[in-house]
Amino acid sequence: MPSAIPAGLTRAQLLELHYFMRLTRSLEERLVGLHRQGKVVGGLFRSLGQEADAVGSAYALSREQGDILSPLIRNLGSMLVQGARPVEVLRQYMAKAQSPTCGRELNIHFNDLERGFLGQISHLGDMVPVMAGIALSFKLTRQPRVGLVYVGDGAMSTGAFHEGINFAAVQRLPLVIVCENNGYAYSTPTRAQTAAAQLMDKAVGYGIPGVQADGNDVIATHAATKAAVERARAGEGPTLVELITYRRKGHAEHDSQPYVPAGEIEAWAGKDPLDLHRRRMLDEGWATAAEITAVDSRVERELDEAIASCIDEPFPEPDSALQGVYANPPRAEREWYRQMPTAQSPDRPIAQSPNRPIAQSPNA
Amino acid sequence: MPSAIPAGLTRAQLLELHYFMRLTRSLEERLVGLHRQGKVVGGLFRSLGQEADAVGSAYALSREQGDILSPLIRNLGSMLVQGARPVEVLRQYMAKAQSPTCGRELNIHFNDLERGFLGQISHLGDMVPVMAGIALSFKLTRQPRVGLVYVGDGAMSTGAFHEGINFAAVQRLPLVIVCENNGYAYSTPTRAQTAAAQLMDKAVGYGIPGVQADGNDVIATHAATKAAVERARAGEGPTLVELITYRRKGHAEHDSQPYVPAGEIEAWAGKDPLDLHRRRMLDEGWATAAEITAVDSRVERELDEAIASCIDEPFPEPDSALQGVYANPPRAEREWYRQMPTAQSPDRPIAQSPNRPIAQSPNA
Amino acid sequence: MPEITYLEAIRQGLWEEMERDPRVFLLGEDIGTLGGAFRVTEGFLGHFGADRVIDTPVSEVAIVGAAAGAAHMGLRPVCEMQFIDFISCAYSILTNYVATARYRAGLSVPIVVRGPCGGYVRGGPFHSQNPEAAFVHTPGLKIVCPATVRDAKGLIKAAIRDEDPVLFFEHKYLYRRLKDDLPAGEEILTPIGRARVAREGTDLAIITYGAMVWKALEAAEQLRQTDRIEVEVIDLRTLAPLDDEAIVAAVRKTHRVLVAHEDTRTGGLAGEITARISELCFEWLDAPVKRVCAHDVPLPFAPTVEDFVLPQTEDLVAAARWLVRY
Amino acid sequence: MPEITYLEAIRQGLWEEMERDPRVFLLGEDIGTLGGAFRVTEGFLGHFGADRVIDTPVSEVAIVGAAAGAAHMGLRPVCEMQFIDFISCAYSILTNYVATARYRAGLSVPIVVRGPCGGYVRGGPFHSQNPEAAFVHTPGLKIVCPATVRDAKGLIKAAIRDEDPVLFFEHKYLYRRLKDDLPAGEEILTPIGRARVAREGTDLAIITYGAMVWKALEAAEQLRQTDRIEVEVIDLRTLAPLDDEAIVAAVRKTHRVLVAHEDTRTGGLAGEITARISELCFEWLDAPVKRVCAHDVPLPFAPTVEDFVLPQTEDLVAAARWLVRY
Ligand SMILES: Cc1ncc(C[n+]2csc(CCOP(=O)(O)OP(=O)(O)O)c2C)c(N)n1
Ligand SMILES: Cc1ncc(C[n+]2csc(CCOP(=O)(O)OP(=O)(O)O)c2C)c(N)n1
Ligand SMILES: [Mg+2]
Ligand SMILES: [Mg+2]
Repeated sequence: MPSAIPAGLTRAQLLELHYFMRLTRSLEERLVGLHRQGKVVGGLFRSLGQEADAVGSAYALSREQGDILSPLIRNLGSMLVQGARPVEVLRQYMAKAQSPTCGRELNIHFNDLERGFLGQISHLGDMVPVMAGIALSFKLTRQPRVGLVYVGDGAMSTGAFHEGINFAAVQRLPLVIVCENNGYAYSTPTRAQTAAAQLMDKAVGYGIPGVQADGNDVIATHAATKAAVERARAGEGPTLVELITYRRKGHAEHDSQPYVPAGEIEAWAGKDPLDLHRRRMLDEGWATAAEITAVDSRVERELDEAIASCIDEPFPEPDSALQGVYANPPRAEREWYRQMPTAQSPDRPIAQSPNRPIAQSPNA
Repeated sequence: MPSAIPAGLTRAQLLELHYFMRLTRSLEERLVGLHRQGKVVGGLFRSLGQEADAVGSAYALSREQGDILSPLIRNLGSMLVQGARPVEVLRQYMAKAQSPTCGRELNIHFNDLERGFLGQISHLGDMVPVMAGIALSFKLTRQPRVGLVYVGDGAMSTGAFHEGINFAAVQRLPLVIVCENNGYAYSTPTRAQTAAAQLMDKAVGYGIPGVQADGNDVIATHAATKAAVERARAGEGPTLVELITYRRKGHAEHDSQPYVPAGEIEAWAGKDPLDLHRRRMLDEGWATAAEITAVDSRVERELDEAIASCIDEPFPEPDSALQGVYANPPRAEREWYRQMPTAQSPDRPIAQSPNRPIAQSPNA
Repeated sequence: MPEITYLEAIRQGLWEEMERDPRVFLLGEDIGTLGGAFRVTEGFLGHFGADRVIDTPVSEVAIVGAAAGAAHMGLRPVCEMQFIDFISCAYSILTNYVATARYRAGLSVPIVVRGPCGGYVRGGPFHSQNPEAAFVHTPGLKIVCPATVRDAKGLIKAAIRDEDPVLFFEHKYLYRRLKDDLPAGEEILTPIGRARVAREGTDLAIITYGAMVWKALEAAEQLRQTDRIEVEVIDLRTLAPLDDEAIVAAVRKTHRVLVAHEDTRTGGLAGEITARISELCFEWLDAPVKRVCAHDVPLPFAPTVEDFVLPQTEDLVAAARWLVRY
Repeated sequence: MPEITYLEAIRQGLWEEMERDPRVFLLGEDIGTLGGAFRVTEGFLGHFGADRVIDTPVSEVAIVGAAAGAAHMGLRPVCEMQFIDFISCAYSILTNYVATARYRAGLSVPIVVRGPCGGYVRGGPFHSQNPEAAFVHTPGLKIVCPATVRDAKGLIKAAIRDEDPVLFFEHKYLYRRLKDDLPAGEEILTPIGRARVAREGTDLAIITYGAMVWKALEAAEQLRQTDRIEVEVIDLRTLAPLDDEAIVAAVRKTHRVLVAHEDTRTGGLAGEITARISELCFEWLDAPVKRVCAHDVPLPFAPTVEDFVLPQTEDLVAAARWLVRY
């Protein structure tokens, strides 16, 4: 007989967690392929080994109640949980006209507040105050909704993080701050980022609870985040949730990680979150091998379809770039040099003498 | 027989602490008078009730070894300890040509790195990373010098504070961060500034020690800071020292403190740092009333002289304002409209026709 | 028709918009109990409550970021910078997050960021700034700068109603010095993006904004009396987007232009305006466009040096004479 | 004479100055073990040690602030911004603290802040910026922007030796695409504040800087071949302080001027240059000064839209033809 499932999860949910982790990983793997084919524009960012932290934490939000999260570059999984579709991600990476940002922004920098995700900008830390503002709107309008924002071990060093989390704490906003401690910010190890013994210690200075969980254990990340979400929804304010995990790939696809000590990546590969979850489900009798395989096949099928449906789509029309800087005016001016050859010298009489003092001009 | 003096202080030093506190208070009182006479240009900031925190902490630095501090607006006392002269402060407040900043900056925003103080700028928080840089220079050049930077309960909410203290902590720089918790940032009480139970808790998140002391007890502020300075000098990195005190006057002279609960100011007036220190010196037999009175008279005499020596000095010459934006060029350009009437239209032939299409001009 | 100050006009505009639209709320440092460093929001906390008048920590990035997030969700935040000089702390989030949100992500950010700007008040280098140049450069932001009591009210109301982020720079020199009668019943709304002819003239135009409008008007009056020169004064009111039509009309009418502002010359807005004139109506110029701006130094504190660095009425007079004689 | 890249020139410049002057040290994100995101400081940590090549947290304010403090004490810090887009985070401390330190307090701040700027690389809105306009506006800062391999080396060395704070914007499009032979023995120092005539011509001048210099040269060549138009190309090299003499000389020689840059038009540096031309040599103009700049939108990512928004060689050609026919 299978043992009881922790964290109030059902068998179906465990399989769903697996689905989202598998989908994250396979989607990124497909992107690697597309990158090699030259189909991806710009850099490619991987979350290999971190799927449990993104998926488990996002899964703790309530989509019915309209919770909203803001992911970082390694939280593709969290967006998928909130309903982002692989084809959207593919279009973003390939800079397609039909991508959610019309080819204006990169990779997973896109959003849908209806589905509950707000895309990041590159400037680390900024999403913390912005998500504090979203949580503030929940509080001011008395809606029982929760916001969740991801920060990396690196992003926590930014001033924006500090101002945002402090504001959320002092205002007791329904905001969960998930810190993904994946060991590195680009090449910088966490010990060169902060002298704090553990990142959850930063909670103390903001007067909010800090908790820690194994970031590679999807049930643990889920449970830790869920408690924080419930606290937030109950009006008790923010929690800082540190998820300890590891970035097994480089900062971006081009990074060969020369700065990583030998053996470190391999050690963490032994704690792969997908393997762990699969093994546990099988060991505990929460799922059968066939069920898991069925999920895996579904993922691959979905990705096949998603890629096929968008790979040949065009880039955006050039002058679509002029739309939408402001609500009003809705369109930016086309520069004069692009209005050639119709552009004319304005109301200038043909024989008008130039205003140069001819007698003095050395080149006259 | 007098009891033993704590914190390794001598009788002479106790009197000196009194001198600096008295000098701070009387200088500010003189400034109030000058302000009422219309002699002070701009706002006037008081540290009434906070003299012990500024003086005691600065006194923990070594002037022989070349320690450097950066004060905030309420740390006049710390600058006096480092050797700033009352006449400099007076000139600053009266915007005199001979003021240390030649009338360019306000109040105690001036500096002398030789004597060991670096003036703040108005933007709160910025001095923390700058002082981290000064401490970094000590570390890189292997000098046993220490930096000290003051932050208020308000300034601690800035991103600059966070980035600066974190950098200092992770680099183990010889920097002491003194947090003056005086209950308010302008009108904002500390509980609306942060949810942290106490400001020293913020040290935890930076992995450095946090300590607390009674900010109105000059011996306590001295002792707490001294331990932190010694730690820094020994290469053990930064300490956050929280000094608990109270701002008995308004944010600036014009602020009537409508936001302060009744009785609060009076309660703190009962813990006046000058009174406390004087009473203790007398009670413990560390000083005689005559000695203390002599110090007080000396202060008033010095201030009389200082005021007399500068009160009639002129403002700076107008065009002195053009000097010194860059090392090179040393002088900014005088604007063309101030070069009248000698300014001429450049090499323009007198009868030159303008370049306007005359035929089309509605006003020709 | 009671006479009110420029400051009171802003206060009234905020108040009316908060009464009209429950989505409008305020956030900033010391705006609640204290009513703001200049008392612009005095009485708001009592009337609208702590949910709509939020005292924040000393955190300009949090103020602007939180406003942006709340605006995404349909609210209408108005942020106060205690002095506009501290908007520099929020420069990154304003130019990178707020300004681009609609363009890159289809997100609305109807926020207003307002605060006291400007010099002539012995504020020194960090309480006298004019930060418009740093933001005019950023597509996605609108910037307004009222010179009159009427526009102070009309523009704050229009800014709050605008769907785009608006920076509202109010000149602290004018706060209590400038007074005017405003009709009590009428709803005052000044359209964003439209300049105003502050004085008609034919010999020369001074294009300017903010407190400098009053110096230009003073100079114009003086020039009429002493030199019989008729000066047109254009009060831009909106700095982004600029009102090209009004600029061109003034050039076509007068053929001689001074562009004046209190901000330093190099990289200031006057350069942009000069370039637009060159591009749009070069042939209509009888003389070079000249700038009257502050000297290129940080603003010093002492009266003598502050007055030297900043452009004064006499400078406009001298410059105008030069230009008319050109 | 080995051929080296623009990136290698910066690397050599840094290296030589660190060898020459023990006060020079580097700080930035990932500059040590990794050698920087673009490997500009590859090998420096091993050679100079961890005291002179400091990996910092992700904290641009701390990087700049700490550099300023160390500079006060006589050191010569060189800060790296991983992408120059993140210099916006340090906007306040740079414009308020660093830029004013000498003026208000007599403090020296001989720091360099360098990093990769610029587009044409599919970097999207936050990895392609050209931040010069926001800083040109601030008295107290110097700004350089090398276009050539030689100046990349000569300017980084000059910047480090300068007594004033210098922002050094290196164009990432040029990093590995641009190559040149540099004499091995000679010490290369490019004077700050001096522009360069990149190509002589008599019919029209294109005043520009950075990567756009190469587009201007391309356009010039094309215009010679197809239209027999001789274009002078001015490479400003230093953006603050501007080289007025070089600008005026080009106007006097050609009477027709395009000011071009990759940054957006409104509030960009081209406006300032146009205004200076108007002020300094209006009579020498046979046509309005025209600007060729990016469209006033955040820089979008996809190739089609990025290429549309940014000025291209053909745009310079079209604009030049228009101007010559004027
Ligand atoms: C303000 C800012 N400075 C620098 C960068 C450049 N940068 C991009 S990602 C990164 C490291 C981020 O590390 P972390 O926050 O730990 O996230 P991770 O990549 O590990 O998921 C850096 C420094 C940035 N994006 N924003
Ligand atoms: C970045 C920034 N934002 C706002 C201000 C305006 N301001 C000046 S003093 C002050 C309050 C400071 O409080 P605190 O740090 O506690 O110092 P205290 O006045 O109590 O000594 C504020 C908000 C500022 N100077 N800098
Ligand atoms: Mg990380
Ligand atoms: Mg305080």
